[in-house]
Amino acid sequence: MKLIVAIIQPSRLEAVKSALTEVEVFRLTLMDVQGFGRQKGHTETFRGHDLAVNLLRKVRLEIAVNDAFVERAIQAITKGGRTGDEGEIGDGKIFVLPMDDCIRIRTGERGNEAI
Amino acid sequence: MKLIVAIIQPSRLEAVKSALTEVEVFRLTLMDVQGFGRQKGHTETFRGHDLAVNLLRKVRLEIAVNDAFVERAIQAITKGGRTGDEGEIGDGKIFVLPMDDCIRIRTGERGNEAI
Amino acid sequence: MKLIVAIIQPSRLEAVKSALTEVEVFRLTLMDVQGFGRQKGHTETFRGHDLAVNLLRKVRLEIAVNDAFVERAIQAITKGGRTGDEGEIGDGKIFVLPMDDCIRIRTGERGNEAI
Amino acid sequence: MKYFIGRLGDWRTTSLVALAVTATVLSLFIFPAVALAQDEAAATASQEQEAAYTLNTLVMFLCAVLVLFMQAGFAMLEVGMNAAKNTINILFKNVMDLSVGVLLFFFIGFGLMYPGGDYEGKWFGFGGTGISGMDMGPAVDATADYSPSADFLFQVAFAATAATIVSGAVAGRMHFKSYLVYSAILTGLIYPISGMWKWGGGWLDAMGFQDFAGSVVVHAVGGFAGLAGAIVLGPRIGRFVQGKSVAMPGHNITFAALGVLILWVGWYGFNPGSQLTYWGADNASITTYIAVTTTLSAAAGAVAAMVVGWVMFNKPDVTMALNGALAGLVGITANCDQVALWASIVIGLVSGLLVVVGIMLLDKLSIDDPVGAWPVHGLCGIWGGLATGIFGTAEGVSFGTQLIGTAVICAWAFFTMLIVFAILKAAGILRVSAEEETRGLDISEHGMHAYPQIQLTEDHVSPVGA
Amino acid sequence: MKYFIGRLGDWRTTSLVALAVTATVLSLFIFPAVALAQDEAAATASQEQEAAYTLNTLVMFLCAVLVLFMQAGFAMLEVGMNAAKNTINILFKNVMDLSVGVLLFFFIGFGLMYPGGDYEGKWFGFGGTGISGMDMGPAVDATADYSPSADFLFQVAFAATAATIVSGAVAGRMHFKSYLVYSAILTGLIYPISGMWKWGGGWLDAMGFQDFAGSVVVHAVGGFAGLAGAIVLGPRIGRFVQGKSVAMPGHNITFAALGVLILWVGWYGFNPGSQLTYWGADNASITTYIAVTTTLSAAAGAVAAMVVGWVMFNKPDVTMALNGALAGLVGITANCDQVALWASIVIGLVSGLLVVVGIMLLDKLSIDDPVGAWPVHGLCGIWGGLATGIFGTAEGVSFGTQLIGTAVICAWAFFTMLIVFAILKAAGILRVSAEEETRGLDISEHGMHAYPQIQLTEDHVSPVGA
Amino acid sequence: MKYFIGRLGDWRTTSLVALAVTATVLSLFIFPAVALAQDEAAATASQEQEAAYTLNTLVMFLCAVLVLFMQAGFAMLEVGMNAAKNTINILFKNVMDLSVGVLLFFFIGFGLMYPGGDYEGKWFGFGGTGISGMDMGPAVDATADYSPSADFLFQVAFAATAATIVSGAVAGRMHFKSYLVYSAILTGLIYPISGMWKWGGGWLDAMGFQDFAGSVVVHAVGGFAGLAGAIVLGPRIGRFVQGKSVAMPGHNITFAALGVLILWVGWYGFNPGSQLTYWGADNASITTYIAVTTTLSAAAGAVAAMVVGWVMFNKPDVTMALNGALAGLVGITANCDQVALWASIVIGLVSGLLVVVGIMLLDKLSIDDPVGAWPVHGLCGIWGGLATGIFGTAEGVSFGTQLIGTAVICAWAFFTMLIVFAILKAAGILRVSAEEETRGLDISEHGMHAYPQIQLTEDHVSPVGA
Ligand SMILES: Nc1ncnc2c1ncn2[C@@H]1O[C@H](COP(=O)(O)OP(=O)(O)O)[C@@H](O)[C@H]1O
Ligand SMILES: Nc1ncnc2c1ncn2[C@@H]1O[C@H](COP(=O)(O)OP(=O)(O)O)[C@@H](O)[C@H]1O
Ligand SMILES: Nc1ncnc2c1ncn2[C@@H]1O[C@H](COP(=O)(O)OP(=O)(O)O)[C@@H](O)[C@H]1O
Repeated sequence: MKLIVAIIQPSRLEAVKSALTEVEVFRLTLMDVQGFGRQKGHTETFRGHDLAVNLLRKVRLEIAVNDAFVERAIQAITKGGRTGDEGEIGDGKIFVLPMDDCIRIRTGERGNEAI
Repeated sequence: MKLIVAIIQPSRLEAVKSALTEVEVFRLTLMDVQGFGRQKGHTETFRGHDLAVNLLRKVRLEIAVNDAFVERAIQAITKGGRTGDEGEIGDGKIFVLPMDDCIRIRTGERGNEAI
Repeated sequence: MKLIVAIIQPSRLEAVKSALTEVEVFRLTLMDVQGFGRQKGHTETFRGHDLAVNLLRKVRLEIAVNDAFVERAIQAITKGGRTGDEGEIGDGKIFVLPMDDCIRIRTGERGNEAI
Repeated sequence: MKYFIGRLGDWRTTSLVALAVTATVLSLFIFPAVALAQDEAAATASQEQEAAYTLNTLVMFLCAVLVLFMQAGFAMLEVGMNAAKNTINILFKNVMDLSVGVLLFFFIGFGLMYPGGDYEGKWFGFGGTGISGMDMGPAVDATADYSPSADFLFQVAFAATAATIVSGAVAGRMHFKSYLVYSAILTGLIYPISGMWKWGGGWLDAMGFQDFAGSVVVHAVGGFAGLAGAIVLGPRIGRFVQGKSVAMPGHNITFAALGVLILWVGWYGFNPGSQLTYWGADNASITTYIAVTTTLSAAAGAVAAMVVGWVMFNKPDVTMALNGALAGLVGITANCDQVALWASIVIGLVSGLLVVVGIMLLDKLSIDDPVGAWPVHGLCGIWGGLATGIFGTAEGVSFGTQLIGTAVICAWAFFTMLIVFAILKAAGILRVSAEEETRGLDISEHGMHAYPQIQLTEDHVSPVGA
Repeated sequence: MKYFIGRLGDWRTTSLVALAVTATVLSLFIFPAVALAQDEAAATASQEQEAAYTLNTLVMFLCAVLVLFMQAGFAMLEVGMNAAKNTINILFKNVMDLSVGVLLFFFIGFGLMYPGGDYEGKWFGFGGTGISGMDMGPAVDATADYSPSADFLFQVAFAATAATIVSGAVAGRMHFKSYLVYSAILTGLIYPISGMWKWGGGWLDAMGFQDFAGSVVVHAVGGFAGLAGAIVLGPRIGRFVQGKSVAMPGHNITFAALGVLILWVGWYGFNPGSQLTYWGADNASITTYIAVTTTLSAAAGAVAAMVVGWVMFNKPDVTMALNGALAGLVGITANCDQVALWASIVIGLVSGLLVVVGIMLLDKLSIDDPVGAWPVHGLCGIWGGLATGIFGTAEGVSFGTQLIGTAVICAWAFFTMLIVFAILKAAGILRVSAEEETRGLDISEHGMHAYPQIQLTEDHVSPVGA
Repeated sequence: MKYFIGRLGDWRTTSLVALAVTATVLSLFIFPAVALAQDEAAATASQEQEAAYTLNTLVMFLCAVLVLFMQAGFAMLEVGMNAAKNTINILFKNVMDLSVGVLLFFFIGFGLMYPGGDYEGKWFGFGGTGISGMDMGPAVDATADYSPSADFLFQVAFAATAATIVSGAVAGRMHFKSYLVYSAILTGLIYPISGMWKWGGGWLDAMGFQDFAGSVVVHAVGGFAGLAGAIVLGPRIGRFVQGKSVAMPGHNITFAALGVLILWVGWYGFNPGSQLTYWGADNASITTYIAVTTTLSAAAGAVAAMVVGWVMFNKPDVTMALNGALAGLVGITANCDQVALWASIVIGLVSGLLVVVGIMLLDKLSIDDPVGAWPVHGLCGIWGGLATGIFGTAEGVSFGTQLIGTAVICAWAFFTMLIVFAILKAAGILRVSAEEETRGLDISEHGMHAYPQIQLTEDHVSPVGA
């Protein structure tokens, strides 16, 4: 079992969700985050002051998968997550973490079935 | 050391917190997230348009625990996290991740003591 | 590869970011979270009622690093994250998680180069 | 099948609205004739009368606009003092109080409240649908004090105010369709009937009961109707846990404060406008005197509530001060024309104290009134009625009469609305289900979020000790 | 180099504003002379005339203030009904509609709209820059009905209203500088020219066309200008997906509701104020009669739109009710002085129905009008013009004339603005880039967030079935 | 023990409020007698006098209501331009400026500011507590221009305005109780004393100093009092980092814009209302002329500030335009009755420029004035005073006198308040601790969040280069 953490562009969320659905990954948890990476931020102003906004809005997905699904999920996110054909700086990262166990709260099921 | 990640119903937060306190797990970090799973979303409207809201509000807990506490924490969350007696679809998941180290920023303590 | 998760005081964010930049850790993802730990909450009122606010605002950083960077990143966060000289209760924790893989969405690069 | 009945349920109540529409169509055939008949009757008036008529009419019109603006104030206050998940519902109720209120007061309420001279000293009368003596053309009777339309506008604004007070007391748990039914009954029947007793020249007026601008006739009616609603509905889930009162903070205090400032401003239409005739140095002078007593009482109410709150809760609480200002405004409403300036300050100070006491009293009684409608409008409405008997200087004012009038009107509003709410409850359409309430009325009743782009947290605060 | 041209582009358009400034300086040398010359001319008037002049002037002034307050209403409504990322832009546009509008109407518009008696029955005229017959000192002509300044203030408030209606229809995708150009053209040229046809004594007035307070002259002009803008601009990204209309919910319904309530209140300046002379029992009476028809129509509009929306979408939708109230207000604006009370209710009910139909029609046609400017102001503006022909009782009113006048003015606003927007489009400065639009105009055009401390979510809602 | 002293500290200051209450009780025995004595004195007046009295009184009343509405405008503007964590505190201060201000102006301020004819040309006088010549009954003197109550209401609204201006300048770091002390001193002493110099017939008035509606008497007093507060308090933490000015963006620009639009509308009470007598064609004409100069200046101010900001910062900044509109309003306030229309545009343009310069100047001087109270009210207040000397056409107006009067009043407000703030600082109750400031005054002073359901981010923006 792995926990896949993906940081993506907010504008690619719909595409990533569709791509994941295609490879039969139906469950995930997402949250709004702010990213700091190679992508340049922009400048904001307020009453004549410039403010550098280096933190950019990103969406973070968290997907628990069985080992068999890891590669397809990665492929799906990579496919759906690219801006344009080539992808753009700031399109984000996927982190794959080992996971020891998974429990479904409702039933108490554990392990692979619970995912 | 493990990092327990739990996705629960917002309405069960108080109950989960009480259950954790009973098993002497006092520290945790939580954040608002949105979940996509088996639970059905609902339909919203705006000026005569229907909007499907498939992303449902959940709360995500993150709890670092020593190995001895893993099972009780899981039991506590499972107990406190169920809606009604039987639990309902959408009550969420617990993910158990291995953790290599833990550091308390204030003191620089590491490992089990730091948790 | 490791995924470093750090829970810090919002007021220390700038200092932590500078310290990380000094050790050449330039990329990270952050999110607003609420923490429950040893630090005491405060009491709020509304129309004559007291409300205990035990959940305190924290910022959670998530930093994927190659093994060689783990220690310096921890040092940097510990240094930047302390309130005052001694640190204060509530300054937070760092969790180090093993990471199996990392993928850059734009290029599809994997492993250490992708971080 | 179930679905079909659900739809029917909806229909049974929306048909109420349909009824109003039908009434319109029927009246199509009644009005024009009346209007034409009166066309010729326009009497000629002296130049002074003409000037007085003009000025009275226009100032009353402007005051009515100020009173109508109070709808925005109530909406903001109630929205701000409640959870974000009920925002749409509260806004909708406020808009409909005004809209349904205008139509029902037009068709029924105005005729009930001002049935005309034949019903002097009576308990009940009906002067006909619509606005009698009203015409689109020239003034029907230029020797009158003001135009019937100005009068109607001013009165309908008051009716809508009475209705909208309740909205805050029943927030967060009442079915929208039931609220429409309530609102129609209040503006169409309950308010105009007791209003007639005093302002329509009915029995309370004959008895010598005094209520200048409606501490009792308007505010206490709204406040006690709201209390009835709050009692029959029961508290919101989580509001009282094991007998302990748990705060459910409002989601946007800026809106609440804006609402109070708008209400304060609108009150300058409410109280000074109630002078009704403004022409002549004496009238104009009294009109502005009323504005001053109103201001002093509001200010004193805010200061008193702040101080009392500060002493009791150890921190200055802005929601108390805001309620205190409103309390001062309600308290002075009945007597703003006839108390000395020092008395207006005292009335405000007492109002500010009373509102804090009232809020705590409801907590003790486990009655959940989310915006404090009863402490502000009900309790201080009573105080306004009685204060008239204490500080009033008008001829014939008596504490005894004030006591009777106040008690009777409060009881009328409370018990009739208790019955209305009880019937709605028995019909099973009063309160939403626990699940709907938890999700919020915005989604469960209207399928909409007020702030769809903001992730709102709700459950992260717990009462001390829990 | 590219950067330099970018800067130039900015300059080309901001220079428009510079032009206005230059015009000011030029006029420095024209005005004082005029003013001084008229100083002596002040005629002596009878006491009654004096009283009438005083009262008319002051009431018109107060009504103008109410109409100016509508700017706040439009700002709140439009902000609330759009995404948070375009908030600064919308607020800025509203403030500039008023500010640029005031200056341009002063320099050009007022002279075009009220060119004076010489142009009676004409298509076009210019009475000179500034306000003719206006002076800082005593009344120039006390036998007039009211002061020229009161007149200017009232008229400029109307012009700003017409301009600001468009703001909502083009929200979320138009360059700010292009908007300034549009706004200047509308208040400086388009609105005053067609306005002159009716209110300036032009050919439509001569023909007998009636539009009391501007259902057509103001609202339909704004509504159709907005429609032209919405068409030329095209819909916002994501608004129509594969021909299917996708809702883009407004970010703060509380602001939207506050806006509507402010507009409702402001309308009491708009309609009753348009009586222009209020002195005398007859005038005062009509003024308040207008206030009542206005109120009844607004209320009926809100109720009708709620009911229609409830039936069609199965849930009571507050945005429909809010639009319905506005629709009722627009529909009654042309005829509020001359329809029976029952007719005002019918006009409101039909308006409430029309606005829902209009919103759905635009969706069918894949035209994106974020706040429903056309359904409310355009469609109900037409309805107001025609309803005058149907229910109007004034002498000489005819359905045919109403049809012609309404059609001509709508066409004028639509086609002239279509050309203006097309030119801006051809110049490449009409619409922001897709990337800028996605990030929001606040950041891309103004480099600012309206709510910098709130993390806003935007993309987490999808149309049903997607 | 420490706790006990803490409580005492609270008490020492809240006891100030208690004092006011005591004063009330004392006055109970003074007022009624005075009132009764005057009861009989009501003189008979001619019909024309009667009409004038009526109209003047009622229009002044309506204008006072507009000025009071400005409190809502200030509250929204200041809240919107500050961090969310200080919202409750700002709202509370605004409500208390009004409430405490009303009471103190009633007890002390009004008597100080209008001590009566005996003090003509003087520096100081006291006409007694309360409102002299005021009565709840008929007009005391119908040959007067207007009722004493209308006068009081209008004046107290001005006093509250002066007080509330400071609130924005000291936002985010001042103890609430100290603010109450400040507010009481300003409305009770500082403002009325300098106000008496001009409007109470004091020495500046005798000298020929002109300030029609208070660019200097009201706005500059507020602006310079605010400057004194901002200096003594020092900047908010993080506002100047290593000598570099760091923006701290306001949390809700929609509220700020709403506030400015409300202020704009309220200004129609402030300036035209200051004509005080409106009866007669000449007065009415001037009243509306004032409304037009006010409008033109506001519009020009907004446009100028937008253009200047656009040129300097390369993006159109709405906060500049909003401040520009206010600047134009402040600049025209002193002279709105006596400048030509073109001059009013020039005054507005210069105001719009000045406000931008003023904001940058404070940044250079490392003075932290969160909402720009000094640039808007202080600097443009001076400009208004001087512009009267430049463009004014009234008899006897002189630049020299304007310079003296403006300088003296600004210095008076600045230095007296500097002392007051310094004393509060020495007493250790002026500024909250760094920790309290960082957490926000809402929690540390009031134990409440303004938006408890919203997770707010604060620290995620950094100055360029950092
Ligand atoms: N090492 C990292 N640790 C945590 N988050 C990262 C890391 N690298 C990138 N991210 C996240 O991914 C986002 C995109 O990264 P960026 O460097 O801008 O572009 P790219 O993904 O094309 O390399 C960042 O904004 C950040 O949220
Ligand atoms: N595989 C998964 N990965 C990440 N989050 C998940 C996963 N499965 C479930 N969740 C989270 O748990 C929530 C509840 O899951 P759901 O399938 O609706 O019900 P249940 O927990 O009863 O199976 C989801 O909304 C989502 O936030
Ligand atoms: N075991 C834990 N699991 C998850 N989060 C924790 C844990 N311990 C601490 N935290 C986070 O760190 C924050 C600070 O911890 P706290 O106990 O208050 O102070 P300290 O870090 O000085 O021990 C908490 O608010 C919480 O967000």
